[in-house]
Amino acid sequence: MFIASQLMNGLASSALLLLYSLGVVMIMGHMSVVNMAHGECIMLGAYVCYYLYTVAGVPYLLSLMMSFFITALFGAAVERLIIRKLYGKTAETLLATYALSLIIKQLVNLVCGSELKYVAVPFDGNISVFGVTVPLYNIFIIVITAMVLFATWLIFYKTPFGMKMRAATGNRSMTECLGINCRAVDTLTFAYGVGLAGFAGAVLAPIRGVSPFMGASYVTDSFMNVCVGGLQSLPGTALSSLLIGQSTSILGGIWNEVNAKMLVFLIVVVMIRFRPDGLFKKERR
Amino acid sequence: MLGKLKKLPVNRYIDAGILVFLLVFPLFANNYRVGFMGKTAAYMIFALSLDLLWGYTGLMSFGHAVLFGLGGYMVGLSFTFSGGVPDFMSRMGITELPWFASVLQNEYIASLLGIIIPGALAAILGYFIFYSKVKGIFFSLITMALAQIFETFFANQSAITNGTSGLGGLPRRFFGIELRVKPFYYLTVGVVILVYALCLRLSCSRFGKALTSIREDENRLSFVGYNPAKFKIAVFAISGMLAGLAGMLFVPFNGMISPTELGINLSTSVLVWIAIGGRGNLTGAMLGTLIVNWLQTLLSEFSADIWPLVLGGMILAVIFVIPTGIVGKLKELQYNANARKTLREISQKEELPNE
Amino acid sequence: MKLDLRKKLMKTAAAALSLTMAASLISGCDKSDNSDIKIGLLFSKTGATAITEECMINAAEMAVDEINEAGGINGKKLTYVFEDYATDAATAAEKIKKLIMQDEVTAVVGCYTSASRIACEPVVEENNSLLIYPTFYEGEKPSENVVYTGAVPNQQGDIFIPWLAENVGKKFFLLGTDTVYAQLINSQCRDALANIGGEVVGEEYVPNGHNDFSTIITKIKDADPDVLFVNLNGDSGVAFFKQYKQYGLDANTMPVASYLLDESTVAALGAETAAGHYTSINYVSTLDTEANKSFLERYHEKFGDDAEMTVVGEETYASVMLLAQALKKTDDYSAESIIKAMDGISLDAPEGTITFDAETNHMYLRGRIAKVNSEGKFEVVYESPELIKPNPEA
Amino acid sequence: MSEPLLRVEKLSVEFKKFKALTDVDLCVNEGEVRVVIGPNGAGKSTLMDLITGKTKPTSGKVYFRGEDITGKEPYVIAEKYKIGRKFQNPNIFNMMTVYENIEVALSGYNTVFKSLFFRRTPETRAKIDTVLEKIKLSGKRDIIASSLSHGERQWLEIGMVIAQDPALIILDEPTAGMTAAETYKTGEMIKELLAEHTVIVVEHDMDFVKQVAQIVTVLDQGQLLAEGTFEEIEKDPRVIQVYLKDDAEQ
Repeated sequence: MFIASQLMNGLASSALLLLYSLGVVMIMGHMSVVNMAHGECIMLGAYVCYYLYTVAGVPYLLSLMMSFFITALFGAAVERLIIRKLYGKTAETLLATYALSLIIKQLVNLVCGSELKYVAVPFDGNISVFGVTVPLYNIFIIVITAMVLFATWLIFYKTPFGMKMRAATGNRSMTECLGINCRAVDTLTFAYGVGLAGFAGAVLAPIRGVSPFMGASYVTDSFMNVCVGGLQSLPGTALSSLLIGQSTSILGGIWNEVNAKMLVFLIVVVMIRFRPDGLFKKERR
Repeated sequence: MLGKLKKLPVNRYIDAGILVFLLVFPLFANNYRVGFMGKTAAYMIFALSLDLLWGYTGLMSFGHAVLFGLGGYMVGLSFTFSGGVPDFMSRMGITELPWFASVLQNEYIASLLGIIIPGALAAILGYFIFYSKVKGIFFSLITMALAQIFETFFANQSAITNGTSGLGGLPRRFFGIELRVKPFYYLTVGVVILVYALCLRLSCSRFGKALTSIREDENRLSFVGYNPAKFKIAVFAISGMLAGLAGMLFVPFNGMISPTELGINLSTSVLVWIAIGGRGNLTGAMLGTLIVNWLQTLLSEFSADIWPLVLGGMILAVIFVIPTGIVGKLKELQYNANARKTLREISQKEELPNE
Repeated sequence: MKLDLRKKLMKTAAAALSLTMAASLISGCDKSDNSDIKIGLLFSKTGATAITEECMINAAEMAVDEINEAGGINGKKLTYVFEDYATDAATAAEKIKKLIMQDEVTAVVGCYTSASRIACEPVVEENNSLLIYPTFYEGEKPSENVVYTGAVPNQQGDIFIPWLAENVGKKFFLLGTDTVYAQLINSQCRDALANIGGEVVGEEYVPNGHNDFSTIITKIKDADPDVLFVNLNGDSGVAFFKQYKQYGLDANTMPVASYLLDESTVAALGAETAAGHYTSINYVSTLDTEANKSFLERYHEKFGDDAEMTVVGEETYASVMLLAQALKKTDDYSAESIIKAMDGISLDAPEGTITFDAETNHMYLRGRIAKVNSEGKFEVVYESPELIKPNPEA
Repeated sequence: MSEPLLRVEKLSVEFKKFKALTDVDLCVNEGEVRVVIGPNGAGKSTLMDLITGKTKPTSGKVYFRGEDITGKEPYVIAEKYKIGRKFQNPNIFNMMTVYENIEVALSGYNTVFKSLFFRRTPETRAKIDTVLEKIKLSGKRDIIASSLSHGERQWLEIGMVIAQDPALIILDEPTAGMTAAETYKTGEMIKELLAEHTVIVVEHDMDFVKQVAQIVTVLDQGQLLAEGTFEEIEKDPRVIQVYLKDDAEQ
């Protein structure tokens, strides 16, 4: 019973991890940009959700969608103004996005205040199956993550935009030659990645604290997760989320949270050393 | 003709300026300011150590504070254990010191360990990372994870490290020498000068040239007959030792050490200092540290709220306006002026016989 | 436009840099005006605990204003210098040095986190200055240069644990952030339970900033305790309470008892989630006394109706008042004589009359147990008949 | 005949089932100047990559002075066996000065320890000066490499190879992308080199090949097509066919 509960918990944690890592897959995997402000993008999504859902009384699902679009819009602006000029310069991008994270954090702090914001849990309650209690919101998380994953996969592999995007990451100059507007593709990809982060923030808002500093706890986790998954690969990241989420959950269950977190972290570091291309990536020349 | 280019680069004048500034500073400042400047001087050593790694070799470490903090913790633990079981331990019901305490109680050994352990950790990590051909961004990500692990680890070993509260009440001692603020300040400045001289010597040596070549094109270097991995491990270890030394000098001024001193925040901050000052020329690391830290205290005395905005703005301004940093830009200007002259002279010479 | 901004930033940077250099030269000058008494306030305006400390800053400002309105200290005006330590212990030590050595303040009221206090203590001791620490905390061997106005664990736990065991149940589950504070109060709880025949059915610690409690909650369900004794920092606490409710745990059958459940946490949780849980503390804002009502009225008038008042805010207010009373009694503003002057003062604070304990530099406080009601307000369910003597080294 | 300087035996390499090189044999004697030609994609650069350790072969062996150097790391091949290589696109350290570029390449101080205690002695200075003379960049010794012209960058790289004291020099299209004047200067420079070193040159320019080659090796589609003196190769029908085909396509 305990194990069954832990597996369900692990599944929900995995889904959350995947949800807030998806944006990183887009931005780090496909654009080779390490967005140090990823946590702040999550935070912005959570704030948009707070203002729409708690303050303005907009229905939750609509607030979720709005969080996505508003943060995506913000992402597009950031790409146009800052990231665009820094492609190929890893160090500069890291520093610029770090600067961005400082600025966003402090602006939100000054404008919205530093206190934790209250966001009610939209699907309150739980169901019990054979003695395993599963909160409805956890089920919602799992379902919505699956949907977002599926939607992203569709966009990736089944639409002309996805094809262009994959082409752009594969071979830039070649893609330019084919008459594809790489700049527009870049902007859209970045905006989509940031939008996903904002969406994740809105999903996190009801069950986690919403504050200007909330982003920090998600950044390294999502970077590590995407590294394990193999940077560009959606199924890889999904699998690694499952692996990390479940192992943290089970180790935490039989041991304790502190040690579980550290052990998983160490394993990830060692893994990156031996398979820098990710766990699930085939050997390439 | 060559004389003009061989003139002293502009950054050496700035170095001299910083040095003079550090030396005369206590004559005009109160003890609080001197203590603050001492911390900044320790940070300068730290920044110099990272400049070797990032500025020269192109390895952007996001966990350099781990090495700095380890150095600090070695002396911090040594002082804490020197008086027997510390208060925080006895309150948790611990009556005996851990096994390694007897080693750390010896101040000299602890001080040596403060240099050796960060160096060794860097070397071991380097061995793992550089021989596996982990590339640029992964080095940053692994070191970032390292900072996270160590911060969590030190925060959670509360029975030994007093957790997030850290070790407090640490004296101003360095290798057994206990001094008042100003003398200790001069001791620190002395170490800064030594470290600076060492870094200068390293960067001008063949070793330094090899490091720069690694930054420029690691593969090409291996075709000239160097093993880049060994060089990277060596510079990481040297940089680690210097970072540990910086931590050991920082702690006495700070009076305490806590897990934030080995976390991601400090690691990122020091990268920012170097970026603003200009990387790969030592001067930039020192100047950046000085400017950013001064600005920070000064602005926070007016309004604490605007500092993150100012810092963020400064970073963006540097990246877009002077990507090579303050000192880098100055060097560029000087070089361009001199190069233009030289090239003009060469072309004049070549044209003459043709006419 | 963008370029302008850049230029402006550069100019600001350049101006600030030259200012820096200038400041370093004049910083040796004595700027203080002898007719005023200057104190330092040291709290976080930025950083992780800025949320909690906002109320402390407000309360301190209000106290200073009220003292001056009432004629100051023996005719002298009380002024303050504020410094932000950004929830960082090293910064706290740095800033208190600045307050003492550069601003030459008479005393400093400040610090919220234990880390910041521990960092500041050596500084005040070295400079023989005075720090008044207005936060409930884990207790320690009192420093001769620090006055502690907050509650120590025995002033909370001595009444709390027995009351819970008697009125709620004897099976406890202990959960806390992995800090010395949580470990200490949990061990005190364990001892107290052992004395009254209660039992601990589980004990868990999570890292700082941890926010996924599904595993812990599963363990809790397995252990089936009567009381959850939970002390989680900041947003960890909020995440825990929300997930607690998600998993169908019920405050009626398994309430949470926490020292860290305060008004701002309740606001972030919503009344529905927070209702039914307990805290033990010397002050809650809903305290039904004339002194408190008038205090809150003045506070809300000054900082708006939305401004929360919490125990640390009230303690900060009391700290400044205590300091002012002591300063009135002495002409010598050394730490030693100020503390000596505090001896015998009984202070009419919003929480009622409290007295200074010269033996420990702490305060005798009244213990209270409060429960969150369905409207999200604290209701005092028990009050200790006597002031409880502080025992900081328990 | 005694052991040749470089002996390549049945060297093959595959990338994802694409056979870039199949069973190539090659012998280069001490003091020889060997030219390797072939149409685009014939595997010339791949062969050089295999010799210098940049790529590991799927099968086959590379012997240098009779020692097996197959699959050794590039720095071992460069340092221990003294094989120097100039790449097709000038591959120099852009942000370093001309002088520093040569100094780094200088042989004999390539371990961490030696490099730490390296001092500029009059001998090393003299040696660097000689190299700079040879590549005609003495006047620009303190110029940062990135601001050199394309031709000068090629020369600088040649200079780096010379500074290595190589026993074997591999030159990958040394005159590609140069102006006529630069090509002439380069030709002079290389002729000087040829007189003193064993060299393998990959080249397209037939005039140049005719000028320097003792033996020409022709590669096509990853296989050895022909080998012989320039005159023999010129008349070989297979070679003509390959080159005609190539021309026709262009």
